[in-house]
Amino acid sequence: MSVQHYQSIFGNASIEARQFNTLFVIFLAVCAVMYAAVIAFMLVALARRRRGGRANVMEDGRHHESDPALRTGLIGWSAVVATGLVALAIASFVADRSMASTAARERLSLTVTANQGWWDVQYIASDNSKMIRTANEIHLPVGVPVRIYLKSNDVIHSFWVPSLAGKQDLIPGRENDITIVPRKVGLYRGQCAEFCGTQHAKMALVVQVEPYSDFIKWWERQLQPAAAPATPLAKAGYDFVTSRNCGACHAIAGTPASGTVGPDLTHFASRRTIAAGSMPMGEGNLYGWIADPQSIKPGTKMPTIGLEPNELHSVVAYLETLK
Amino acid sequence: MSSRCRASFTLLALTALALGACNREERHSRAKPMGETVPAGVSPDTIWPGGTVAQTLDPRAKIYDNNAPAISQGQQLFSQMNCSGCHSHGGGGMGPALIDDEWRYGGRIDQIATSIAEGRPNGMPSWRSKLTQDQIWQLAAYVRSMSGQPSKDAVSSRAESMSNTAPQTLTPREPAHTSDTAEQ
Amino acid sequence: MNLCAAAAALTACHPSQPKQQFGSATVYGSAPAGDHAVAPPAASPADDGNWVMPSKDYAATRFSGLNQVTPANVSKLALSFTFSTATTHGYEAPPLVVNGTMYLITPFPNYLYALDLTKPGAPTKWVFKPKPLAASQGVACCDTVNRGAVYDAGKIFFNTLDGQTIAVDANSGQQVWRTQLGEIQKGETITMAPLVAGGKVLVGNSGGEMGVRGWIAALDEGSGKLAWRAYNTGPDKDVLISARFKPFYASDRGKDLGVKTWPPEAWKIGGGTVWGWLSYDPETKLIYYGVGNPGPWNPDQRPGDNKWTTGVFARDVNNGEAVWFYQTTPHDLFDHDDINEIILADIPWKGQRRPVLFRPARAGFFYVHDRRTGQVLSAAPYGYVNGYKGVDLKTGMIIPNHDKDPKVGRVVRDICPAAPGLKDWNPSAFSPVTGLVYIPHNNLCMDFGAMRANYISGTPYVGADVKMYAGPGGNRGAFTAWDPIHQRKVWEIPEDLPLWSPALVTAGGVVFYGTMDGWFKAVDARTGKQLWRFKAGSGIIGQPISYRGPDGRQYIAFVAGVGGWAGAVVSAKMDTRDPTGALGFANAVKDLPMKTTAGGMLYVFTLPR
Amino acid sequence: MNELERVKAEDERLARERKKIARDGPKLNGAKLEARLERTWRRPAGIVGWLATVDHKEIGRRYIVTALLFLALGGVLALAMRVQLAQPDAALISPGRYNELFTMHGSTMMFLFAVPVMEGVAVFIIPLMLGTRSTAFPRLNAFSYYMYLFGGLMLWVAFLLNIGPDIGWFAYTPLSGPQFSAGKRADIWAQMITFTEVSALAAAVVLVCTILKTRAPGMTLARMPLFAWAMLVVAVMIIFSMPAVALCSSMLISDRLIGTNFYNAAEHGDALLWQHLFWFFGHPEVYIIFLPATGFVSVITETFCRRPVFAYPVVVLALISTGILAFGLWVHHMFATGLPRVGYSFYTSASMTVAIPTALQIFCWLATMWDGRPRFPVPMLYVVGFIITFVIGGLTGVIIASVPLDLQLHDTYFIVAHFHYVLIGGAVFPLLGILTYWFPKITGRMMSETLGKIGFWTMFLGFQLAFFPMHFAGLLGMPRRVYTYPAGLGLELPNMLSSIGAFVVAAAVVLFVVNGLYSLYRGAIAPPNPWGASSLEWATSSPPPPYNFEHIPVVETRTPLWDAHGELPVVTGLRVDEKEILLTTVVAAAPDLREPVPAASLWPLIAAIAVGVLFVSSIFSPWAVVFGAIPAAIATAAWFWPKELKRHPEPVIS
Repeated sequence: MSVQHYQSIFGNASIEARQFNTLFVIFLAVCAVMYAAVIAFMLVALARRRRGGRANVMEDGRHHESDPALRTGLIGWSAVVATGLVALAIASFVADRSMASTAARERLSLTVTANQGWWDVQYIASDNSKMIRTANEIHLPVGVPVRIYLKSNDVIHSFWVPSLAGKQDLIPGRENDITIVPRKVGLYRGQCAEFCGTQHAKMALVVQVEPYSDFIKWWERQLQPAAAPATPLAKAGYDFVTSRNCGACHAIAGTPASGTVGPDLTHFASRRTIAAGSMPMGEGNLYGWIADPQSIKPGTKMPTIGLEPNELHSVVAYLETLK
Repeated sequence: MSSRCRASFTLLALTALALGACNREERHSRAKPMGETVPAGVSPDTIWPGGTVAQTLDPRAKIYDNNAPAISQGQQLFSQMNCSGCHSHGGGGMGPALIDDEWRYGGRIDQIATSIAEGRPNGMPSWRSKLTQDQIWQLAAYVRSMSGQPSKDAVSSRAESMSNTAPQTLTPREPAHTSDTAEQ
Repeated sequence: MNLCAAAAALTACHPSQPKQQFGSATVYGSAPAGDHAVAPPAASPADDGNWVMPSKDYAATRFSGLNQVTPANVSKLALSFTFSTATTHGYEAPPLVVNGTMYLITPFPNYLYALDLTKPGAPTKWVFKPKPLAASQGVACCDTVNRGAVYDAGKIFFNTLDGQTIAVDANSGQQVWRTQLGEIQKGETITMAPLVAGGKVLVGNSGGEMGVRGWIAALDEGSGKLAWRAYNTGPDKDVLISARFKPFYASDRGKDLGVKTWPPEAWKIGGGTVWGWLSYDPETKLIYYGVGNPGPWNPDQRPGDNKWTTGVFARDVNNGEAVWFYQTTPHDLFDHDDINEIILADIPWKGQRRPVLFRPARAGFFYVHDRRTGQVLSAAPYGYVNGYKGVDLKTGMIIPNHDKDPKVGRVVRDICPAAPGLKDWNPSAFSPVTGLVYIPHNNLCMDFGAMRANYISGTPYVGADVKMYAGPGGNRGAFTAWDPIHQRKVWEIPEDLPLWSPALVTAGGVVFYGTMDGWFKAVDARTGKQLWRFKAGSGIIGQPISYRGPDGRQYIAFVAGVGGWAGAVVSAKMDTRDPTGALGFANAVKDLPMKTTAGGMLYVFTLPR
Repeated sequence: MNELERVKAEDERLARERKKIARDGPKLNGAKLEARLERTWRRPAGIVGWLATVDHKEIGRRYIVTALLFLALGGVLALAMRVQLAQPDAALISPGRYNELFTMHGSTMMFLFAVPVMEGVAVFIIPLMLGTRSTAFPRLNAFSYYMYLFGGLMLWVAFLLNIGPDIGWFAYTPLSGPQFSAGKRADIWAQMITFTEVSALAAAVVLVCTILKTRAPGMTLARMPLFAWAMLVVAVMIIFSMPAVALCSSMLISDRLIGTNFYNAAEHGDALLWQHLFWFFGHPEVYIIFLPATGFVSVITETFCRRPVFAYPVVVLALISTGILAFGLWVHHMFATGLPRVGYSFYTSASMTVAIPTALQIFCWLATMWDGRPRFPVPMLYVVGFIITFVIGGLTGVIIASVPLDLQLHDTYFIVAHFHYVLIGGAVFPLLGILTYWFPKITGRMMSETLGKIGFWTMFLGFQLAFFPMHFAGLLGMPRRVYTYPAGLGLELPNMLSSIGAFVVAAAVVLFVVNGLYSLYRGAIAPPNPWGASSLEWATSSPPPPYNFEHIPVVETRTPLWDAHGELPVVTGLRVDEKEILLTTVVAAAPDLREPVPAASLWPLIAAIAVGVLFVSSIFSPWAVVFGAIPAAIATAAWFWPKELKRHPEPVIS
């Protein structure tokens, strides 16, 4: 997968995206032809007087009849434009219907709930105890139709992973959904596409499309509660995270921290990004983020807590164990 | 030119309206944590052995009191940190009412912040280790707004939820109480 | 004050409130003639004139066998003595009377008073002050109440708000043992009255609104040591589910349903507390108890059936093993805890006598179960219900009304019954004489706005905005005499305010109950005709009792002290301008502060010589 | 004499005078007429006169100048945003400030520049084009301008005082609602809407009545200049669309101030209600901006091809059908909101259908060029630039009318590119052309052709550089309204190019302003009809006198100045000692009535101030609506106070 298709609408990574591409090419072709026709007409129109053609002007206040060819042209032009538009409308309608038809075949469903600045992700399972919760990162098995239910906890957001599908809004008080059939393994980035407040720009997510077996492995891994901290440093971090500020907003399965205000952190370190796609996961970025989130993502709901250096070391050490 | 005259006249009028706006609308994005110093004046008491002690208002009050974004953040924290579970939307329940004009531990913003940070003995938990000072003061600003203390222009009329109390933007402002008096 | 007056005036002229005569009975039929329900003799021995446990007997009848007071003479009842408990919070407990001594357990700070009934004016013998932690008041969801103490074998057992169970010598007032069971750090309190059965003191926790994990524990009666503890959520070994567990319905069978019917980890903070009433069948050595609501109220956060919440357990009293379970409302939507009283009875059923349970459930249905298996024999609504469509007797499942399903971010209106249910904790009384169950209950509907709840231990975990108001008819409460065999009302008294006091019925044929504006009422057990009433100094939510005094006369006693969930607007000095106060109850009782004030006074009546 | 006789005598005297009025008084002509008309129509002296004027030319000029100032301000904001976006992960502007910038940019451009400038041009030129001396309701016209000015000032003063709105020009609820927009920022925005909608409605009423009732005799609807047609359609569209936004912004204020639940989903309000109402206004708004520009294009094309616009009836029908179709498209802004999918198809079809009238208009202009003899002074260059640019915007519009495509492209930089192609290419280019074209009529001097040509090319190339790469930014996944973007998505190059282009566009605007200022003082003196155009505005001097025309012309063809051999036929018999205009019938423009024109008055200004105070203070208290209505009512009553009939025994006519 090429880098520039990471978030491009030409990523072509799902059946829907492929249909989009085909339709886009059709539209582009028709439009290009029309544009060429208009520009050619104009250039000729502007140029022909230079070559000394007879102009139908009103120099002496006398009316000339319009060129009859132009009247025919007008009728022809309207016919061409109307036909072109009807063709495009039909193409669009057909593509739309065929995208909608996949919705009936979903085999996996998950709920994405948007919050100002981040995405809450919950996978639905018929066995409720197999449901998993994560944030800002979605894993999808390749070739499996998946339905994503879209809800919002605060304002209107829009779920958009360009390489996989068009956008769909998440509107408080309403429930929308979108169905995707991923067809190419890869990593795709998406971003909130409806202005949602101060940190609209840094409200991203990544989607990992992977083979079914990997997906199941990932799911099982996600079901595991967080392991107990092994090192003394991580233990100190664990104590801080569960007894101080962090647990009031974040949940880590298997620990007393069960907050639902912020992203679930149970497998935080296994994710690819920090702060809803703001930065790649890594020790340095983690230090920066925990120490001073407000200067990395000004206006984020994550407060600058002001950890002492030893606290910061231990918290980062613990968070890194949350694979 | 007269158009400039007119413009500056309008400007003056609007400035007068908006003077309060400067702090009211300022978005404080706190990159650095606030200090935890609690100044000497936050006691809710009104009697001191050996004569009156001059109460000084915590300087942070000026940043948070009447500041619309702070009150709004506080409103969000009030429900996220489960304050509403005990105090409802100010009517009370497990905890005392907050929209009334009785303040067991003082109704000044710094006194409220102290109540939140330190807790109170009959069931109010201490939030000092769960919330940053910034958040505590945002909450205090909101709690104070519930009883109609700050300007109507800094509060919001309702939340996007079931309607509850009469809109703060319309309720009459309550007068300051004895315990509120401090050198502003 | 003006505001309150205005609020009261507003309620009074509310258009949906017709000008009907509250307090007088409508008769729908007559008590069943011939063969009717009786209490099982083992669980309901003949009355000895004492009142040793809140429910009167193991069958939970709240029936007094004394018959001096009759419909004919009840109007002559006169005040014998009074006693101030020095508390002003909701007083839900009954006085206990054991051999000439009366025991009173107050709300927080849970003082235990012993009054000497043999002396004029009943002077205080001793006071026991358990000194519970003050902070426990901050985690008690619905006022700092205590639902009673229990006497057995020379000891008084009671629970404190901060989660202790204490045994006190009934004569000396000296502590025998105390055991810490609940952790207020997690939001656990204990408000229930213990039950002593089979040498065990049975105690359960409160805190279903605080994200606790519900349990019931059995302490050794003599030593206070923990004998067993059964959780109501989580894996089978925690729930004490073993091979003996034979639920009647298939939906309750399976391994580790207490985990599998929850999202991961959610069962750990999923409620299912035991804060109501226990019954005990000495023949089978089974205890029966109801389990509280799952947490949080917002059902979106706990997809699944949420076993074993909002249901009834039958357990072996000796080792706690579960014998059967019935879930009244799987995946509870409206805080319909199932902790209400469970009355043991033997009834004629299709030609033979059957040992059954009566359960006027919070969800609005009067359940009759076979108490050996948990099978639902009948379930009919005893008031207005639109939150459910009925109960399917084949599957035993309640039929949901999906129009009323809560949705996050959208208020669902007009759900009946409201969160306190058609009837809350305040127990009914069952008279084997008339065969009727006397149900003091509410008639409240609600608007329910679900939202995401955040879990922070020791803080509320609710996730809903609620507003309650009077149901159809405009009466917020009703006192219903229910024929449990034919599943119909015999008579009903509409009451203006929600009914929050338990009922007492006597062999003399008189039923007693109190209202939140302070009226203590005596009505005819057969017709509901009001015979006598007395205005107490505070609203009544306490259990009335009847005992034979040392002088051989029949006494009637109760404590007036408004509070509890319904009366918190008064006892917690709430501001009723916020309709969502007290989890939405404030809206339903906006006028209460003008109708009563807080108090805590014992009143004892008897007939003049 | 007793009382009775005195009354009787007075009655008789009045009766005699009334008879005299019915007779023609002295006739004036030539210099005497000009002097007398000048005396009647000129504005009163001094600052009071300046403030009280109801001369449509002055009001139009003020409208245009004010709108151009707001254009400049909006442009500065755009530059600030482009500086921030030039590089990935830049931190020059905080996100909160950036949100204010794009909100102010969009709101300023849409509400304070694009619509008002079109109204301003129309207010200036329409009476001249129609051969009359004044607009209908000139005081309402003045009021309209003042409301616009106050609304704009309120928004910008608030912005400078750090109470600028930060909710986007579309202000979606619930983000703009009471919970998520603390303080008064959103209220400022909503009240700015109220100001501009009152202003636009007033201007629309003025224009509709002016166009339908004050045309020169003989100018039937079928002979009306295409710009007048365009403005007629636009004014009617304003009247139908503005109430929708008035409604939704008032409901927003009401939600925010008194806690109503119109947009509170929890209490069974609906966040989408806002979007429906807003776009029911917002989409026609685009055509309200674009249709006047098509009028400009028709005017310029006709003049510089020296041929009447080809297929005049087709163009008129295209204008009308666009005006109607524009009201059936609003849902195509809401394809991602999850409304029923099949219903969307209707809006796709409607959105594509609206391309047909536009395509026909384009054909007609090109046919006019084909059939005429085009010359290429600056205005015509802008028309060529318009066609090249706008058609791209129109075609991308067809692309995003398709639901599946829009779901990808919606709210990306592709859309930003699309509507800038439509609005700058489709409206600003023709506007710059028409301002160059009418500059001599407005100021009496010609704009510099050289500077104009340099300006055009700078503008044209700068525009393409700034906005063409945005298509690619959008396709590469860049959403709108982001204050920054990460490196590595391929967005660096298009954004850098756009930022450079933005500064080139800014340079072009500066050039245009420099040209304008230079020409205002140093430009060649303009003759009455410097371009040899056909319509009536060129039949009077440049700039026109306060009374516009010495005599009201009579129109016999669609291109009167080309068809009049020597002098235009005129109407006589209008009073010159009083302001008076001739009303004609709606369709045939047959002389109908002589209508007195209100004198200059301070009351429109005072009424605007009173209403402005009401609007601004109702941000803070609902009681302002009650108490603020009192001065507004007083001012309006004074404004409409019945005038004493002046009884000149001898009316003076021309």
